[in-house]
Amino acid sequence: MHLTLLASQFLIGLSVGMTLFVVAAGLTLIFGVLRVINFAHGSLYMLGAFLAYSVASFLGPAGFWPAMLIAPLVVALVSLGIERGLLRFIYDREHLIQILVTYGLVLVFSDLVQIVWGTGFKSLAPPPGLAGYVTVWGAALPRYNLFLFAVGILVAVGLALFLYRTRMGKICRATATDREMVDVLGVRSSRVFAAVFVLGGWLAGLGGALVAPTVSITPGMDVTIIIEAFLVVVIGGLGNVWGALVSSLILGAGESLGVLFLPRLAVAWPFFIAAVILIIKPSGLLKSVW
Amino acid sequence: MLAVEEIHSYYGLSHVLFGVSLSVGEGGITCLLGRNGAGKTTVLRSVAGLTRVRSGRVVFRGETITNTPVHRLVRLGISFVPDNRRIFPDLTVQDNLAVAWAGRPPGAAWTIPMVYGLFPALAPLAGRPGGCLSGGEQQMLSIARALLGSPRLLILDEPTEGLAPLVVRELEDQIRRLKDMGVNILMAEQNLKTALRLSDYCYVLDRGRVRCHGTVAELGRDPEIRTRYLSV
Amino acid sequence: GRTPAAGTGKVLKVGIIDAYSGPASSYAKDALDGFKLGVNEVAANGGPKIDFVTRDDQFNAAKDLSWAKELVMQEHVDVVAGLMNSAGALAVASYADQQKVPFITWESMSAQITGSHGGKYVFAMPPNTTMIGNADAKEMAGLPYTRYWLAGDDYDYGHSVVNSFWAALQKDKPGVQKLGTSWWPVGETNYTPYLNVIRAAKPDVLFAGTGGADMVSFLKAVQASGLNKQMAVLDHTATDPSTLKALGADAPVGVYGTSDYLSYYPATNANKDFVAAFKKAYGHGPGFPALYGYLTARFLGAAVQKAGGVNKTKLAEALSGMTIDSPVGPVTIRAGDHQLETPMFFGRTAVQAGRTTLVMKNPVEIPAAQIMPSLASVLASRKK
Amino acid sequence: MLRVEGITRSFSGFRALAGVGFDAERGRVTAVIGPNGAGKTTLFNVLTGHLKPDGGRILFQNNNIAGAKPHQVFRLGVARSFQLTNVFNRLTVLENVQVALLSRAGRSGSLSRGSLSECAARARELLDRVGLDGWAGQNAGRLSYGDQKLLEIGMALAGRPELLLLDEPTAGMSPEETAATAGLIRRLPGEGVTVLFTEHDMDLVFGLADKIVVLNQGLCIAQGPPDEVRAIAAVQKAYLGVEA
Amino acid sequence: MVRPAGLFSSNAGVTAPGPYGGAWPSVGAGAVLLFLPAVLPDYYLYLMAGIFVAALLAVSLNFILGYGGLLQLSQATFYGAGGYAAALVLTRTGLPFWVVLPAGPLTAGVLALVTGWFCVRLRRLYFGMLTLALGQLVWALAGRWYAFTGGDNGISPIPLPGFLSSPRGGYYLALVVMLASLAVLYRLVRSPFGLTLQAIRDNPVRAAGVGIDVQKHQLTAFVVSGLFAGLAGVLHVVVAGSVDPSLLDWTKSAEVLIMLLLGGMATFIGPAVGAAILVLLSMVLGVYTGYWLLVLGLILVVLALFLPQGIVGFLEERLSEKNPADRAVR
Ligand SMILES: Nc1ncnc2c1ncn2[C@@H]1O[C@H](COP(=O)(O)OP(=O)(O)OP(=O)(O)O)[C@@H](O)[C@H]1O
Ligand SMILES: Nc1ncnc2c1ncn2[C@@H]1O[C@H](COP(=O)(O)OP(=O)(O)OP(=O)(O)O)[C@@H](O)[C@H]1O
Ligand SMILES: [Mg+2]
Ligand SMILES: [Mg+2]
Repeated sequence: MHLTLLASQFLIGLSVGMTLFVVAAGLTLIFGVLRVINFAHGSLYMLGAFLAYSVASFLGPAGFWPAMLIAPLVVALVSLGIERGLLRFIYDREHLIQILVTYGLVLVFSDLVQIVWGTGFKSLAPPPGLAGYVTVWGAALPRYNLFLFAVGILVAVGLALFLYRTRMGKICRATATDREMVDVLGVRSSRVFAAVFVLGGWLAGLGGALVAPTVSITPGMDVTIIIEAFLVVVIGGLGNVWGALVSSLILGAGESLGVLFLPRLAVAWPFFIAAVILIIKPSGLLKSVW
Repeated sequence: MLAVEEIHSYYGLSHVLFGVSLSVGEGGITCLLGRNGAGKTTVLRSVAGLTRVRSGRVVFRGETITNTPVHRLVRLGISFVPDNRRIFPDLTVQDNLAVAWAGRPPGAAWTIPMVYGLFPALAPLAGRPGGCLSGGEQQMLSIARALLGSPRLLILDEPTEGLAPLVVRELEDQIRRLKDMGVNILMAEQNLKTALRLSDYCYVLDRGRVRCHGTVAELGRDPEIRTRYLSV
Repeated sequence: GRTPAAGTGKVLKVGIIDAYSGPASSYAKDALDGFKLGVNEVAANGGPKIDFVTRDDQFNAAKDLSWAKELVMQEHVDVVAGLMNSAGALAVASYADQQKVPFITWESMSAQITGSHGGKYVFAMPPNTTMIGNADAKEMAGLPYTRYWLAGDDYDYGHSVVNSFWAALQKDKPGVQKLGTSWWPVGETNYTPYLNVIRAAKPDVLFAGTGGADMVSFLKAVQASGLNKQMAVLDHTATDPSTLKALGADAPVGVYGTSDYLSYYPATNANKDFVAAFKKAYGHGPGFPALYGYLTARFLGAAVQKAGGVNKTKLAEALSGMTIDSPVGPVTIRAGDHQLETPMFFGRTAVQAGRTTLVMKNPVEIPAAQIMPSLASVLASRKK
Repeated sequence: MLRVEGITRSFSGFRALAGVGFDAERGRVTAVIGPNGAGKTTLFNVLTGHLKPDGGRILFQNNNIAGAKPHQVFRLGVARSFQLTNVFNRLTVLENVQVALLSRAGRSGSLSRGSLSECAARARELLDRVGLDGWAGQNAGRLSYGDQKLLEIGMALAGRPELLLLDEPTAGMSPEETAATAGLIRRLPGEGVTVLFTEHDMDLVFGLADKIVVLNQGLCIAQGPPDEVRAIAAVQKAYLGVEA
Repeated sequence: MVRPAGLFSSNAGVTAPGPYGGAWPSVGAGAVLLFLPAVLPDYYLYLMAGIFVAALLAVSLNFILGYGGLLQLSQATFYGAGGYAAALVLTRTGLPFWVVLPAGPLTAGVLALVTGWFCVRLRRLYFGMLTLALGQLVWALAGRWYAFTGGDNGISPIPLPGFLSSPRGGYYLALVVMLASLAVLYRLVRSPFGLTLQAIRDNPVRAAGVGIDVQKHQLTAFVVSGLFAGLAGVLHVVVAGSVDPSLLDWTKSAEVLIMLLLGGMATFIGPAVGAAILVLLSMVLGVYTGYWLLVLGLILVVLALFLPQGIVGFLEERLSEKNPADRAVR
């Protein structure tokens, strides 16, 4: 009995971690290639959730899947606007200046979302096939969590293939270490930057759209995610997608098991885990691109 | 084929080049000499589009290319090998070349097998991350990448810096071979022996200005130049 | 600029501080709408004119206090109102009492506002956490459950509701058993790990103290993991229409909840009129914050009339012990501690034909008298 | 003066130093040469505490300093310059040297401004020596590569070192500056400074060194006076190339 | 020249402070400030006092961030620690106020010593994240320890001695403590210690190479910065009269960081000016618009794009451009 609880708790934790990974993957990708600390990533995530809500409620009962498709794409488009209109002017500025700009965007988005969508609570129902739960080891695992888990794995594999198998991925990795040199070799790094930012934004939007059926969609969900996503990115090794995967899973499983053993510390778990990892491995779990 | 006309360049507020003019003719190796901080790197970077030229012109094959975006220069036939080589450390040798291949201009003549042919030492290293190469290997890779742009003008910034003598020798041979293949070369070089052995024409820079220029033999006639810049 | 007449004139100036941005903003907006409705109604009935200014605190307590100081020192308001953030409400309550400016909270549910931080100038509209706990315990005592799991938001609201519920329940029904407790952070996005642990312990009842936007996520997790089919689930705000509306068909059926106020119950004329007027003004029905915003305006209107002006001390004195008619029947500001005596409603979520959202089925009204904390205990908490 | 015994150091499995041992004698100039990647810089990093050796001993004046922290090594009298320039970019050239002087005097933590002005004169002297006196007020980051290397030597000298390690001190310098730097190095033994340097410029190496240590693939393959080393076939093959 | 530079790596941007900047203007301004209460109404005194508190906090952050090059992302932890210490001493003990004043910074300093001990082993953003994680642990503790800290309800009201309970009293205390602290910090920055700290910021490896115990220096600077942040926390208690966990939260740290960037970290006084601007903006914009976050966000974006060196940094650059002699050696 206790063992099955442990196992199911662990499994749930992994599925929680996977959702975090989808968001953090975009963040670490942007960080790794553009060297921009994009605070507005959480805002894009929030935007993804709100857009998914709007699309789904516009289309009615069959709206879920189109929403999963359209919302991230719209967020990607918004990201393109941000990159072309703003970020590309500050790439060679100090990181703190980039933080300032993206933090400014966070503030702007938080009010914009409220202006556009109002203040009421919003929520989106999972599609019928993903509602309810399956019983695993005596635990009720929501189907939707399993779906998230699968999507997380897909994203991880997709990113791996992209970064290590495609030429574009190789160019991204090259740009990550030396942008000017990529230009010198005739590749337009500014396009690479734009593409990566859009991809990262798309992932943020996807993350937002994906969690929309499990949470209440509110202004403020940007702030909740961004700190945890940053913890993931840093303890995984800045810019390292695999690091982000590993640390998301550790955080997810750690928090979930924490609920079992030390429930009073739930608030502190992510920070506690992050602090312990950083003290043991001062430059993150896996190799950083820095 | 390349004419630099009275360029002035700055780093931030500091004025570094004061009206530098030079030209590179067809079919030779042109060398920039001068003490540290004379502005050699800055001249090369200005030509390669990496440092903004505030005034003056750079003309390449009849076309004004002042401050053209870097990636477009590759399309026009200018490739640049920077002084610190700038290999992508996480990418393998093969992938380093693949990135350059992605940036090649349409109709480029050089292929990856061809550059392996020129630098046979690189072939067995194809799968090794660039960051693990020795200095000499990195230099070869850096030139190999640049060649994939099929340049008409290859710009080399201190190609032999920090290389062991044996490697310097090999590199010289390869540069000479490139020249024979019709690649024009503009380079900065502090290793005088190498510079004197390779160059057809020299410019001596001093504090951001061209001090004098000529063939090695011509320059050697001025005793002051000879002792200050050419004596070994 | 302040004219000397303002202190004695008929125009009452109210400074409102609330969380107009962030996750809690929907409550703040609702309360403000109710307040505006009340202000118009007071004026329409020949009562005094009430002016107001609003300040957004972003749910930050430090901002609350600085806005309160701005409103008092710079805007020279006669009354400070609003405040959802408990920490902010407590700090502002102390400040207002000290400055002798009446302060009315219309959202914060901390029992300490009229308890340890109470005073002559401090007033609270919504049922506080003690009253909520009492109401829940009163009703649960009548049900056949004995094995409880207690859980809630890991902040004052959650802890206070849970503690007062448990204390009251133990009194009302000796022999109940506590199997364990869980505390989750405010803003938690995934309740599945918590519910899994609770489910494994097999209690009869999960009593949860969660509120606001998180309630939506919590109920989603309950629904997704079928917890409501395994045990009784009770949460104070589970039947709140703003939550159920967001959830739509995705809400768990049969969850117990108490409500401060429902637009569809009691089905009295007074309530119907209020709801109709609100709908006419804003296009949707009022939530519970709207009621307290509205009551605040009504009380203030009556107080100005009774005090014959806007003298702050006289206003505070007028408010103390005042009774007015309201959509939920006559309500009184208890003279001893300035906590509003207001009824609560208990019931379960259920599908209702013709509606896309669940409702509270067969609500039971719990009269204020049954849930108010004893005055003695409140006053005892004021002695440090 | 310095005795290195069996130093090993690996980077994730790759053995950069595979048991290096040699001596450097007091008041002499010793050169370490070897092909790119032989492990010279790694050796220097180990000697100055920037890297911890996996094994072996470093005896400096008969104390084992293997594994000591860089700042401790410096205070024992071992100073160095770096292969890639390494100065305090946003401090002025003068301040760069002042920082080193303060540290040597154990006054880095001092709060009195007096100590700053006290060391200013000495700092100018040092700048004068390395030929940077004209640049005192410039931000060090604005110096050219070669000048930064000179500044590095100046900072190293500020430590009044007994042992000075120079990692490719003249790489990137013009012949004229190379000659000046060579002159500087040549005078150091007379002031009681023992010098250990690496360089790929063979004229400089053979012109300056009293002793040459040859590294290849993390191993010391030869050591001795210049003429002896030049004659060794293995050295020629591994490093110098045919004609040298 | 674009170099692959990280946060505060040796080649990072150019806007970190040099060792010199003007102190005399601030002394002059201080004199004016002493006489302001004679003409200003209470609310403005309260506002000004709030600015002094924020200014001290921002300058304390700049000491470690701008001069020390350490990406402290959790300065509010020490601010809050100072505030809580003062609040607890005031509410739970009968000790006189002159004991409270040192209690705050002392607590913050000890906390800085403990957390800094772990943090200085890390570099750049890793350092930042560890400060953040540890800071949030402190925040979580303060927000949940109901019996001791009042949990998320915080502590209010806090009894203050009579002469401090008026806006005027708070104004004077904040002013005097801030000016004195700034003077001390300024001296520190220009001492050999400060110079060494800036050298470490530029290039820690090199600094170790010239015999500097990098971590010891960084830890010392971290503690000093924490001490002054704690002092600012005490002032907050005097000015505001309450404490709650939002004082310790990362959003507060972010706010301080913004103050610093607004004013510019290249100058000593810049962060203080940034603090004044942000405090005023938040109070003024908040009165006139419901969407003040949006406006503030836009202002930040525009400033970052056009005045990346901060407002004071920009002014200073302008002045020295006109007067190149300023750049000469001293
Ligand atoms: N990033 C920079 N910022 C400011 N000034 C710079 C920068 N880089 C170089 N300089 C200045 O520009 C001048 C020319 O430098 P450049 O690098 O072109 O010289 P160089 O001839 O290549 O020298 P070296 O032989 O040392 O490589 C030098 O005086 C140097 O101080
Ligand atoms: N931090 C590191 N991680 C992994 N490998 C390293 C590291 N530092 C050095 N190496 C490897 O160790 C070997 C020795 O490097 P080192 O820098 O000591 O060579 P060197 O003799 O100084 O060469 P050069 O003459 O080119 O400067 C090289 O193969 C290098 O790639
Ligand atoms: Mg150069
Ligand atoms: Mg080396």
